[in-house]
Amino acid sequence: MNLLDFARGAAMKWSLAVFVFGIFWRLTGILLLHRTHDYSVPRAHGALLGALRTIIARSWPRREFRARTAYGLAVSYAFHIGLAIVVFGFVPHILLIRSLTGLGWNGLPDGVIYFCAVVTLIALIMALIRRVTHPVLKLLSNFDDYFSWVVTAAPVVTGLLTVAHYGARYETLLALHILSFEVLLVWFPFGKLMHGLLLPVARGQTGAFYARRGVNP
Amino acid sequence: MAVSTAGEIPVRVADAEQSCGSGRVLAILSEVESMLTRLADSGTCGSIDLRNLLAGPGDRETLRRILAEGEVSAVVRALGETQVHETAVRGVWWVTHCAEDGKTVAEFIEVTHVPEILKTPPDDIADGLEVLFAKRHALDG
Amino acid sequence: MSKDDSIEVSLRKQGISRRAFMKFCAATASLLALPPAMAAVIAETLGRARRPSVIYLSYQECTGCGESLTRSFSPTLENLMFNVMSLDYYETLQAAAGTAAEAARHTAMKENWGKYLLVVDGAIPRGHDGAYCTIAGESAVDILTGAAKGAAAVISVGTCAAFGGIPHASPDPTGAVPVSQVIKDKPVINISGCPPVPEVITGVLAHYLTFGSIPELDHLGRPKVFYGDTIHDRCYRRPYYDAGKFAKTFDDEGARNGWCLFELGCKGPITYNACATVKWNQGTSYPIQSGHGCLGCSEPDFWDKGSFYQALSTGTWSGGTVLGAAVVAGAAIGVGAAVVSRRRQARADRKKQP
Amino acid sequence: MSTDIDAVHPLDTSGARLSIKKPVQRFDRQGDLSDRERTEAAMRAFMHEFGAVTATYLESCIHCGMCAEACQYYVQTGDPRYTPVHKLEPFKQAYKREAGPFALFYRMFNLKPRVSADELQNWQELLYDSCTMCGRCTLICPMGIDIARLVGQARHGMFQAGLVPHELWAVAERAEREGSPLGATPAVFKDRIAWLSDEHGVEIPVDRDQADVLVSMSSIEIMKYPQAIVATAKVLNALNEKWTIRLDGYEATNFGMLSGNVQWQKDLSMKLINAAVKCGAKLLILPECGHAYGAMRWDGANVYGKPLPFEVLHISEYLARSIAGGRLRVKKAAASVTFHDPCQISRRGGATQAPRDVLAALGVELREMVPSRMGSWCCGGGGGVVTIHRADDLRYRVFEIKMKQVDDTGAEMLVMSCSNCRQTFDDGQAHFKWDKTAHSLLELVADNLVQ
Repeated sequence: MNLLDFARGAAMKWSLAVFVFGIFWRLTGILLLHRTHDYSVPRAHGALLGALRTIIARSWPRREFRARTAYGLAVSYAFHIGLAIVVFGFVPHILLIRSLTGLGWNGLPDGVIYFCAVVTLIALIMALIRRVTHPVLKLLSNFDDYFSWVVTAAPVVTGLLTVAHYGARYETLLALHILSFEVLLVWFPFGKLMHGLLLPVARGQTGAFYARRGVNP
Repeated sequence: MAVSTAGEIPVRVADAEQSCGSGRVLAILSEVESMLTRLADSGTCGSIDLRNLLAGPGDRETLRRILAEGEVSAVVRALGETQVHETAVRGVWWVTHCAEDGKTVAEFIEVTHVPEILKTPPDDIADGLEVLFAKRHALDG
Repeated sequence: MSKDDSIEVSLRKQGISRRAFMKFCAATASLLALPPAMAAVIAETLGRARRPSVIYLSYQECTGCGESLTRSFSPTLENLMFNVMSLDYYETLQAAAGTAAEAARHTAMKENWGKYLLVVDGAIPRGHDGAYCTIAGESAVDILTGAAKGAAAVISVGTCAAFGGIPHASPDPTGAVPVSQVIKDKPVINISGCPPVPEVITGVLAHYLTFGSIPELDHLGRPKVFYGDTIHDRCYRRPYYDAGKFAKTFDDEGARNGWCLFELGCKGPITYNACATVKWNQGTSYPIQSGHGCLGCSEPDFWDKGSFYQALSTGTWSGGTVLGAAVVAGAAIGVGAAVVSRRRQARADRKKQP
Repeated sequence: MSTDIDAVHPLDTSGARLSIKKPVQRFDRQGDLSDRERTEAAMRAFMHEFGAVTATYLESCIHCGMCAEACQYYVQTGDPRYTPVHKLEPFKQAYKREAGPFALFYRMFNLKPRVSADELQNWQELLYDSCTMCGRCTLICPMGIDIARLVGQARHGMFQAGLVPHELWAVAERAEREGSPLGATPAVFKDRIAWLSDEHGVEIPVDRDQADVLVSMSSIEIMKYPQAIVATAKVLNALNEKWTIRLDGYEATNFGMLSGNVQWQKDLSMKLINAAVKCGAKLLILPECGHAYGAMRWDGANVYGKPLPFEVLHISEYLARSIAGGRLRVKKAAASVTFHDPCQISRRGGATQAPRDVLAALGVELREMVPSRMGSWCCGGGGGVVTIHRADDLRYRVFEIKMKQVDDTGAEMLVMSCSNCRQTFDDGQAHFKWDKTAHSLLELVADNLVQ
């Protein structure tokens, strides 16, 4: 069994297993903690609508915050969108998703993907530079932040090396690419990457909470 | 749709005009151009092996159409035919080695005054002398 | 035809002209991806070389490799190839049989000790002390070991000889192994493929004859000149891959338009072979050109790497139950964690009261 | 020895005047608990807060640092310690170690160490002096984390540990003991009402057995802005409401909540609720006080443990409703006005439009600050911060934002509907010798009633 067989076989199986295992562990562990009932008379009904509104609207900062957050936001958006395009637009990735979920769609031309991957990588590097230089981010950052950065950037780097056939033989690069993504899968539930799943919950509960108060946060 | 004979298999012949390999054709042409410059300047001959270059359907046809047929054509019969054509670009020759069953075994573009295979090798000239001597001897006899 | 004649003399005796020989050399140079100018060097060297003795052994194989070899070039050039060698033992082609055949092998080995080329196709069964394959009462392992002792080089033809191939595939009842696991003290050239491209076999032989050395090999012992690029790198359909145009089924519009077969499981990107450049049947076509994805037959264990029709970027495992179990286990531990936390909170609340 | 002192208090030679650099932030302690007892008490209180909602928030932070950009303390000082979510660090650490899904592993391998008394002490400044719980950070957080609410929860632990800024602790303790944080005891209040009633010739009903409307007041109004009591009476009398003030429940401020004592918060709220229940009030009017709105309008029922049997309105909401219903008529007041949104009423309370409707009825030209309403800047005095003397310098720095905002509108009059904001403005005005005076919306209405 060579590295690629391992990456496509046992490693994929177990990394996916750890991925779903961790997600369910963390989500149930959080969501089953106690809840209190709010007896106050709501100013407005439509908590669910408020939750949905905040889930969507919070993707964009309010006008008064835009100037001060523009740079950080642009960088984060760049790599988030870049990652989304690369992950969901590249045909080999779509095939993987289809093989796992049965859902498939048409991919984008490789030139677009390569461009996006390079932009993503640049944005990730800019985000890292910002994290190690900005006084606030320096203060807040811990192992999770840096390790999550590594496991996010690694598949992008190995993916680019793979399509460029640079540094090693293609099958080795492909194996490393798949393995690096599997490391991401394993880390996902246990670190900050989980924000991908916690985002709607956190935004939603704030949206619902303030919608009762007639506030649109 | 049931396909019962080979003729019903929906096959589409690749269109030379839309060949994906046109980039490769352009690359070959620029290589030929630099070789021809060298031939004109210093008399250095060059040749290009087309085996790995014309991979796409239609590439060969496109290249042939562009270079076009010139003034000279020759056929060498040795272990099958070898066809030698000067293209419309003078000094640029298209050499196709075929086996006895007509299949192509190698194909070159040669940039030269006369392709090597057309020239008679020294050993064969000696053979020629022997043959001529034998023929004249027979007539004399 | 004497074995002591140089190749050129022996060819002239067969009435092959100098031009014809040059043509053969040009074709060989082309095949080896050498610059066209090297044809003259090949002609010069081959002309003076002695015809080498070749001993060809077959074990767990299907003779597909032999069939392939005999279809290299066209019949005339192929003859030429065989004529520059002295094929002293090949069960499939030789007239001799039984003890006469074995005697021929022993004679050839003795006469050319240290100089002959040993060509092997098929895997070697090592299970039960090699009992699964014996010839004249001798096991394949023993014959191979003995023959290899006097060989200048060993060439494994086909994926079975090179990597174990189908005999080695799971569950491998005979303990089949590649030649390289039996012969450790001699250079072994692997010419993989199921079967290998015929011109690649003859090309490697020609290289050995011309240069007297084995060509540069990759980490799997394959000549880089033929196995240096992937099928994908050299595929004429590559532009469609780059443009994101894929056939989704074998008879859709994309398939008819000749789009990339990646989604249909083509293993071209991880398969190193010369199919896309040398092609098959005298350059007529190769699997992808004929509309079928590459199976990756020149790679080790290609038979055990999941479906031929499953895309390369997908997993090769089937573990729905493992994932299901992971969901249940994760949820159970999560519930447990929440229960423990709630209990600890209740305890803290009680302590807080007084 | 002297070198130690120099290290702790180095000379500041870079400022406009030579001085000693601000000493290491001091912290206050209540009681004589050991460090260990303090952390254990804090942990027990923290543990109580770790429900599913809080847990989701604490799990969601991605350390993006955006909340800093919404926080007046960071914006004005550039000190990263004032990053809102950083103020929650011990709280978060306690959560991860004690209640999160991986808590067992955090404890087993000590991945998150126990929160220490030192840490809690160091965080006192961050959780009290430099946070008004104004909720701007809640608005900016891309994960939607309600940071302001979490700060309120973290204060619960700080109180149990006896680590509250002394002045804030003292007013809270006084409120619990005397019923008012600022000495407005029932006796004092009664005297004031009698005097105001005489002075202004308004009838102020006290301790009616039955009333439709119970009016509550803020101690700040009683002691500093007694005109507010008169204004309230004028409005309610003009509306012919059957209303009362009750001496067994009049204090609307809740320093139990601000300081972080859950029991005191409940005690203070229950006084008001019981008084309203006793006189059968259908409506409880909250005075111009921001946190009182949060404490009663939104937390009241939860303290009570069931829905309140009466409606709760902020005075501005009551005015707006009365004007809209045509029951209250006001004269046009010709002036340009800018309105300061009290955070707890507007951004976190939802009563944002009511004061604007009132101002529209008064016919004034409303010149909004930029930003206003939801995105409005805090005055810097909320969350009990205005009581903390050592936080004055910091408070004045953030007040500069507010002054600039007000000046930029060019409005003739500055109006707000929170007496705590108002006293913060008054203090800032005195400190900066500023030319703007804060006015009460209620008093503006009372002064322009059509009789």
